[in-house]
Amino acid sequence: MEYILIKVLEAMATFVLAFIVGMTYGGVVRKITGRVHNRLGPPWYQNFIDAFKLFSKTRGIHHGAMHFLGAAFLMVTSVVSLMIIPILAPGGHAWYNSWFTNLNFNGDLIFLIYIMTFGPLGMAMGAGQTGNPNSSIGVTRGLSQMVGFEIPWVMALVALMITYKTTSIVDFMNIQRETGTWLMFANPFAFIAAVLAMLGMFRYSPFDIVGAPTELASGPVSENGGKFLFTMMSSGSVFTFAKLVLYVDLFMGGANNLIMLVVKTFLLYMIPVLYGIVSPRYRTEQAVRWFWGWPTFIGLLAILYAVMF
Amino acid sequence: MREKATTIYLGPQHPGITGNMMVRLKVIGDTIVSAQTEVGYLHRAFEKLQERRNWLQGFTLMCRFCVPESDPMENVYARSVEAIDGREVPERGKYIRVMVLELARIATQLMWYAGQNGSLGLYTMGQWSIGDRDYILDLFEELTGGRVYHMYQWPGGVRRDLPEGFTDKVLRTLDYLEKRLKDYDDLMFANSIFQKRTQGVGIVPKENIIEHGVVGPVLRGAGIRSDIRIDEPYEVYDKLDFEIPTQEGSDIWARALVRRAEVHQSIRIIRQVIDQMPSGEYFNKFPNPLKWIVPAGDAYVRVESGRGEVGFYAVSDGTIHPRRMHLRGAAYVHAITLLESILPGQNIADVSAIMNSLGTCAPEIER
Amino acid sequence: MYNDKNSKKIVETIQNWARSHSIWVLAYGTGCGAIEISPTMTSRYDAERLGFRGAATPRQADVMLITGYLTVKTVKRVVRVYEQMQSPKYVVGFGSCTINGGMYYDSYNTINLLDRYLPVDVYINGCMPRPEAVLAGLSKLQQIIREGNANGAEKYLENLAWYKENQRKIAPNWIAKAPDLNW
Amino acid sequence: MLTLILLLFLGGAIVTWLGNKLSPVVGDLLFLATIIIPAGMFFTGVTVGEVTHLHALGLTLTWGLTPLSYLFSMIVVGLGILLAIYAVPFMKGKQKTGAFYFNFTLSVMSMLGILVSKDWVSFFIFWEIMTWSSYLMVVLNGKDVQRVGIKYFVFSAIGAYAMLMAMVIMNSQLGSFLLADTFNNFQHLTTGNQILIPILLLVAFGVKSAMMPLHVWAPDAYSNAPMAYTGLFSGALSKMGIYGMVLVMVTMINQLPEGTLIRDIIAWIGGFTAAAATLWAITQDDGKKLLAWSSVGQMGYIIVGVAIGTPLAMLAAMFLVVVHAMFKGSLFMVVGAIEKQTGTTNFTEINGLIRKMPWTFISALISVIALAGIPPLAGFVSKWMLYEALIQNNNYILVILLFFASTAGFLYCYKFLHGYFLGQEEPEWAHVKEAPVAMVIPMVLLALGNFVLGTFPQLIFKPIDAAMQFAGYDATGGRLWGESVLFTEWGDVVTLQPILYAVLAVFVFFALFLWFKGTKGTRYVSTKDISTSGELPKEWENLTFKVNFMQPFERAIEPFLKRQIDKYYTAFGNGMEALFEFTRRIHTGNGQTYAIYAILFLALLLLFRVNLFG
Amino acid sequence: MKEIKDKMIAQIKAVFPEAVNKDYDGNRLDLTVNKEAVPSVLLYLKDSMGFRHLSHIAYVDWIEQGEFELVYILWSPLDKVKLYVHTRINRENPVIENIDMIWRQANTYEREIREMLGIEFTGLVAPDEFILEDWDDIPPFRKDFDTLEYVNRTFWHRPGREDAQDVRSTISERSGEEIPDFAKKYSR
Repeated sequence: MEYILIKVLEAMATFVLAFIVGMTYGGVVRKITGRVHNRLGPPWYQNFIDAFKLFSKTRGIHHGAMHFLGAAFLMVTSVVSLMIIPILAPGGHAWYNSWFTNLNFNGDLIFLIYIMTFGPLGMAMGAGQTGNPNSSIGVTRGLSQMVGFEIPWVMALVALMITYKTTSIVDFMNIQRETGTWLMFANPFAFIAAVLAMLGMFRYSPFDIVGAPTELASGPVSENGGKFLFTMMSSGSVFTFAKLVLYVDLFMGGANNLIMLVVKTFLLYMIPVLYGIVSPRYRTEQAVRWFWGWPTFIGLLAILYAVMF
Repeated sequence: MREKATTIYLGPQHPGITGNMMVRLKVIGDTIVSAQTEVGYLHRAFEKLQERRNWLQGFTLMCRFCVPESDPMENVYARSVEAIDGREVPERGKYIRVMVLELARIATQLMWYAGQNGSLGLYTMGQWSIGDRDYILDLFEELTGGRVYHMYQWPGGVRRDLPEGFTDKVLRTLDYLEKRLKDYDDLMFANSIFQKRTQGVGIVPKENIIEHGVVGPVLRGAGIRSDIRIDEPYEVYDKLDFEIPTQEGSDIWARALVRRAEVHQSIRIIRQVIDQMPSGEYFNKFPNPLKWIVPAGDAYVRVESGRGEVGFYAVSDGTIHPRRMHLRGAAYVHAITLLESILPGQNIADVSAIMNSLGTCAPEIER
Repeated sequence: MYNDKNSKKIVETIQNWARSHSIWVLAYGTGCGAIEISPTMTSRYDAERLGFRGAATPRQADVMLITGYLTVKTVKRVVRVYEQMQSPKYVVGFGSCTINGGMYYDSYNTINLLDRYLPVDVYINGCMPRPEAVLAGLSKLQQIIREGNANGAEKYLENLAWYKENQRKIAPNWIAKAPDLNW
Repeated sequence: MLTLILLLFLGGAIVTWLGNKLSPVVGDLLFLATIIIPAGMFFTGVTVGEVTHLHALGLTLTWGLTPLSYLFSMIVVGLGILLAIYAVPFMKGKQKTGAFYFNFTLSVMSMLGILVSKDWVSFFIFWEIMTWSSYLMVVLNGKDVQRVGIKYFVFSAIGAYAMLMAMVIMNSQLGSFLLADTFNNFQHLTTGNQILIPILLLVAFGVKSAMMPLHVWAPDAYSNAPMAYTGLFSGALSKMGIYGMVLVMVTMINQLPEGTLIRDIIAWIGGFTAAAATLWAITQDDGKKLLAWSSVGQMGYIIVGVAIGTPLAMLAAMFLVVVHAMFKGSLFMVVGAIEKQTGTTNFTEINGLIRKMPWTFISALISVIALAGIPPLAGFVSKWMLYEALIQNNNYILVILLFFASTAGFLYCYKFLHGYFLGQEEPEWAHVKEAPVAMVIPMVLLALGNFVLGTFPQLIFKPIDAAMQFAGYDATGGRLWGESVLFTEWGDVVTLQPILYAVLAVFVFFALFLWFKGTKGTRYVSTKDISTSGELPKEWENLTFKVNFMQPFERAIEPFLKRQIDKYYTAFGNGMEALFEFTRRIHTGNGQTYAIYAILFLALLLLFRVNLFG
Repeated sequence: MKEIKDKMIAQIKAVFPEAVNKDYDGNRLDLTVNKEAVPSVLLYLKDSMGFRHLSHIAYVDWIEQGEFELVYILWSPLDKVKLYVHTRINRENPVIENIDMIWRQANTYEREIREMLGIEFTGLVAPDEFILEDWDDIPPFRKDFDTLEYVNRTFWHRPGREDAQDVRSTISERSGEEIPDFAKKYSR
C-alpha cells in the first residue's frame, strides 16, 4: 500500500514537473518568437497567467458529454505517455536513480505510438460534438497529418528496434549508457527522420494546419474556453515535455539529472520552434506529401543502415 | 431540405477575413463549391451624409472610405471638386500630393505584406512590415498631424507645407525601407513554402478580366500593363520616370511580385519628387467654406491606389452642399463578383490568401 | 476554510491579477479603429508584453474591442458574439463613434450610443485612437480588472431585459430568430 | 451429440420458417429457441476430441471437435446467440423475416459443420451450405441485389471450384477424404501438386476471408446483407476462411521445402489488403461500406499474422480473430440500430445522434477504440503482438505498411463516429430514440468484452494456446503472455493492468475535474449555438462537415487511389454479366426455388468432377 | 484627342441617331441616351468601339425633376477616352434593363442601386439584400429620405448634444485658449 502511495506521489511530482517545464517552455517560445519579431515579447511566465486566467473563468458552456471527455482523453494521453517514458536515465546518481520511474517498465515504444494517438482521437471527438464545422475540418487535417508524420517516425523507431533488438525505451537508454554513443550518432538517419517527423508532431509552422487561425478560426478548439481550454493547454504542455523527453531518451542518451534534461529538451525543442518562425503554413496535402517525401526516404535509409551495419 | 454542402462563415468575426465583411462559403470536403460575399457591416452612408455637409466638410469625411489607404480617397475628392470648380493646384502642391500618394502606396503594400503572409501563417513578416509601416505613419504624422486619416489634400492643394527637414526624413526612411525590403525578400519570396502556397492558386482567368472590371495589381499580375498613372496621368506623374511592373501567371504569386516591384517603384518616384520639388505656393486659397458654392456640373476622376483604380463621381447642383458623391473602389468589383467567381474549386485554406491578394478592403465596398 | 471571507478575497485578488495580465482580444475588427490594432499588437507597440493576445473565437476571448462606429448590421453580430463569450468578459469602446456617434451622428445606419446595447468597461476617445491611446485604455482596463470593478458581464445579465429591449428596437427580427443565447 | 446439435439447427431452421408463416411472434420465439438451445447444448455437452462417423451416400463423414475448431466455434456460437437476440427486434416489421431466420440458423449450423468436419466431403458440403445461406442473405433485400449477388456468386464459385479441385486431386492421389490423412500424407504428393493444392485451397479460403485480390465481393455483400446478419458474416463467417488458412498453413505449407516464399507472398498480400482496404474505407460515405472495407482490412492483419506463422504472430492473429468478431460484431450492430431507428446509414444524411442514442454511441466508441488498436482496449494486444512478431521476424517494410494502415485506420474510425454521432443535432432527427433494449444489450456486451480482453487477454489466450498446441506449436503461456502481461522473446514487456489503472485514474480524475469545476457556471447549449463568426445560420444551411469528409487526406493519396483494382474488376464483371445472363433469370427472388437450383447445380458439379478425375 | 472624340461621336451617331452628346475638354465625352437603349448602346460601345472597361455606374436622385439619373462611365484603354453615358429614369416607375450580361461586375452596382434608390433592374439575379438588412423604410439614398430624422427616431443621442451647442467655446473657456480660427488663415 505504501509502495503504491509513493508511486502515486511520484507520478504527481512528474506531472507537476512536466507541467511547469512545459508551460515555461511555452512562455519562453513566445518570448523568443517575440524577439525574432523585433519586439519584447511577453514575460516567460505568461503561459502560467494565461492558464490560471482560463482556470478562473466563472462561466462557460458545453455541448454535451463528449465535450468534457474530449479534454479528459487528451489528458490521458499526455499523462500516461509521461508515465511510460523514463524521465531520468538509469544508472545516474544513485540518489536520482529511483526518481520518476513511474510505469516505465510497463510499456514500450509500440505502446507509446498507440497511446499517443489516443488523445488526438478523443480530442477529435470532443471537437466533433461541438458541431462547429471548423472543428471537424481541423480534425480531419490533424488526422491526415498524423498519418503523414507517423511513417518517418515509425521508420526511425523500427530502424532502432532492428539494430538493438528491443522495443523498450529503458533498454535503449541502457544501450546508450553502455556503449557510450548516443543513438543520434549511432544511426544518424534515424535521428534525422525522427526530427523531421517531430516537426509535424509539435505542430509549429509550417505544420500548424490543424488550428490555422486565418483558415479555420483555431480549428478543433474553436468552441473551447475556460476550463476546457485550460485542460487542453496543460495537456499540451505536459505532452510537449513528454515527447521531448522521449526524443532525448531515445537519441540523446537520456539525462542524468534534471538540469541536463532541461538543457537537452530545450535544445531539441528549438528545432521546430525556430523553423516555424520563418515558415508559412503548408496546405494539408502538401504537408502529408512532404512527410512522405524526404523524411520517408531518410527513414528508409535508416532502416537500410540498420540492416546493413 | 437541408443542403448537402457545409456552410462556413468566413467572417465577420474571423481572423482570416480582411476587415469587417463576410464570405459565405459552401464547401464539400475542403473544396469550395460556391462563395457569396456579404457586405454592409461598415455602411455609414458617407455619400448620404455628405449631402448634408458643405464642400469643405467633405474632405474630412472622404478620407474614411478605405481605412488602410486614405490618401487616394482624399485625392479623388479634391480633384473632382477641382474639376467641377475649375480650380488650379500650384505645382508644389501637386508634387507634395504625389509624394503623399506614393508614401501611402508603400504603407498599403507593407500592410499587404502583413496580410498576405498572415493569411499563410508567416506571422513574422507581419510583425516586421507593420512595424516598418509605422515609420511611414510617423512621417504622415509629422506632415499632416494624423497617422491614418490625414485630411491633407484638399481642393486647391494641400493643407500644409512640408515641415523643416521633412524631405531628409523621408529619404532616410526610404533608405531604411530599401534595406528592409531585402530582408522581406529573403523571408517571403525566397521561401519555398510561400512559393508552393501561392503559385497556381487564386488564378484570375484572363477571359474574365474585362467582364469583372479587374484593376490594379491584379490586372498587372495578369500581364496587362495598365495603370491610371500612365493611362490618364494626374498630378505630375507625366513628369516622373517610373516603370509599371507586370507579371504573367495571374496567381497570388504574380500579384505578390507586382506589389513587391511597386514598392520599389514608389521609392523611386518619391526620390524623384524630392529632387524635382519646386518651391512656391502649395495651395490656392478658396472662399469662406460656409458660403463656398461650387458651380453645377459633374466630374469623374480616377486615381491609382495600392489596390487599383479608385474613381470618384461628384455632382454639384450649384449650392453649398454637394448634390451627390459616389466612390468606386477597387475592392468593389474584386471582392464581390470576381471573388465569387474564382473561389469555387479552391481549397478553404487559400480563401484568405486569395482575398488578401485581390486587395479586398471592406469599408470601400459599402462606404 | 473555503467559505472564509478573507481567503476568498485573497483568491479573488490573485484571480483578478491573472485576469488583468492575460487578456485575449477577440479578432473582430468592427470599424476603422481596427487598423490601429495591428500596430498595437505588433513589433512597435507590442501589446503582448502586457499580456494581450489575439483569440480567434469568442469562446476563448476575454475582451471585445469595439473599434469604432457600429452599423446596425454589425451590432447584431457583435451582440451575438458578445453573448457567446465566457465571463468574465469586457468591452472596450474605441473612438468618438462609440461614445456619441462621432462624425456619423446623423447616419441612419450607425448607432450612436454603444452603452445602450452592450455594457462598456472602458471608452477610449479619439478618432481614431492612436496605439498609445489604445495601450492607455487597455491599461485602464487592466487596472479596473485588478480592482475587481470590470463586471460588465454581470451588469449585462442583471439588466438583460433593458439591453434586449434596446437591441430589439434596432434589430427586431434578428434577436427573435437567434437560438437560445448565452449569458 | 454433434449430429444432434446440427440436426437441431437444421430442423429448427425449417420449423422457424414454417412457424413464422403462422405468426411472427411464434417465429421469433422459435428462432430464439433454435439458436439458443443447440448453442447451450454445444457449450455444455460437447467435448473436445469427440468423434462421430456418419455413413451416407457411400461416403463416410467424420465429425469431431478439435481445440482449433473449438476456438472458432466459440466465436460462431457466441456471436450467433447475441446476434439472434439482436435480430428479433431488428427484423420486426421487416419483409422476409422467415427467410432471414431460416438462413441465419442455417449459417450458424453450416459454420459449426465446417468446424467439426474432419473430412473434405462434409467440409465442402457445409462450406457450400454456408455460401448459399449467406448468398441468400445478401440477396434477401437491398438495392443493388443483382449486381452484388452475381459478384458474390462468381467469387464463391471460384472458391468452390478451387476447393473442389484440390479435394479431387487429393482424393485421387491419396485415396482419402479425411483431413488428417491428407495433411499427414502431404509429402507423398508430387511436387507440382504440393504447390498446387495449397494454392487452390488458399484461393478458396482467401475468397471467404476477402483476401486481396479476391476481396471484391466483400464490401458490397457485407453492406447488402441485413445488418443483424452482417455481424455474423464479417465476425464469424469470414473467419471460416481464416480457419481453413490456418489449417493449410500449419499443415501443408510447413511441409513445403520452399514454403517460406509462399508465406511471404501471403503475408505481403495480407499487408496490402490491410493498407488498401483502409484507404478505401476512408473514402466511403456509407457506414456499412466503411465497416465492410474495414473488415477486409482487419482480415489483412489476420492473414499477415497467420502467414508469418511464428508463435507470436499466430497468437496475435488468433487473438485478433476473436477480438475482431467482438468489435466488428458490435459495430455492425450499431449500424443496424441506426438503420432501424433512422432508416438510413449514410453519413451525409444523418448526424448528431450522440444525445439521442447514448448507449449505441458508447458501444460504438469502445468498439472503435478497440478497432483502432488503442490501449487499453483489446485491439491493442493483437496489434502489439503482431508488430513485435513482424519486427522479430525481420519483416521491416511490412511492419511499416501495417503501421501506415493502422494509423490511416484512425481516419475512418473517426469518420464513423463523427458521421453518425457527432456534429450538429438537426431538428429533422429530433424524433430519433434509442434502439430497443434487446438490441442495445448485445452490442454493449460485445463492446465491454473488448474492454475486459484489453486488460485480461489471458481469458482468451488459454483456448488459443490450446488450439495452437493442437496445430503443432509449443505452449505459449508463460513464454509470450502471462496474467495481464504480454512479453516477447526479445524481452519486451507490456503490463496491461497498471496501464489500465493509470488510464482510468487519469481519465476519471480529469473528467470529474472538468465536470465539477464551476458546475454552476457551465451550461449546456445546443449545437446551434456555436461561433459561426457572429452570423446567424439560415434554417436550411448545413453546418456539419460531412460530405467528402477526408478530402485533405484523399488529396494526398490521390496518385495511389487512381488505380483501383475495383475498377478493373467492374469492367471484368460487366463482361461476366453477359455470360451470366441465364443466372439472372434464376433470380426469381424466391429463396426456395433458388436453393433447389443451387443444390442441384452443385450436385451435378460434384458428380461431374468426380467422374472426370476418376 | 479631339479628332478621336469626333470620330467616335460620328460613329455612335451613325448607329444611335437619338443619342445626345456633349463635349468637354480633355478626354471626357458625354452621351445621353434613353433608358431603353442603354443595353444596346453599352454593348455596341464595348464590342465595337473599344470601351471595354466599365469604370463606374453612378446614380443621382433628381427629385425636383422627378427623375433618377444613372451614369455609366466607360473607359477605352486604347484611345484613353472616358465616356459618360447618362440616362434618366422616371421616379414613379423606376425600371431599367440590367446589363450584367455585358459586364458581370455591373451586377454589384445594380444590387446597390436597387437597394439604395429602389430602381428595379429587369432580369437581375442576385440576393435581395446587399448592404442593408431588414430595411423597412424608403430606400435611403432617395433625396426625400431624411437621415437625421430617422436617427432621432431610431437611435439615441448622448445627452448634452441635443441643443447642438458650440462645444469649442466651452472648451476654450475651460482651458483658457483661443478658438483656432482656421477660416481666417486659409480663406480669402
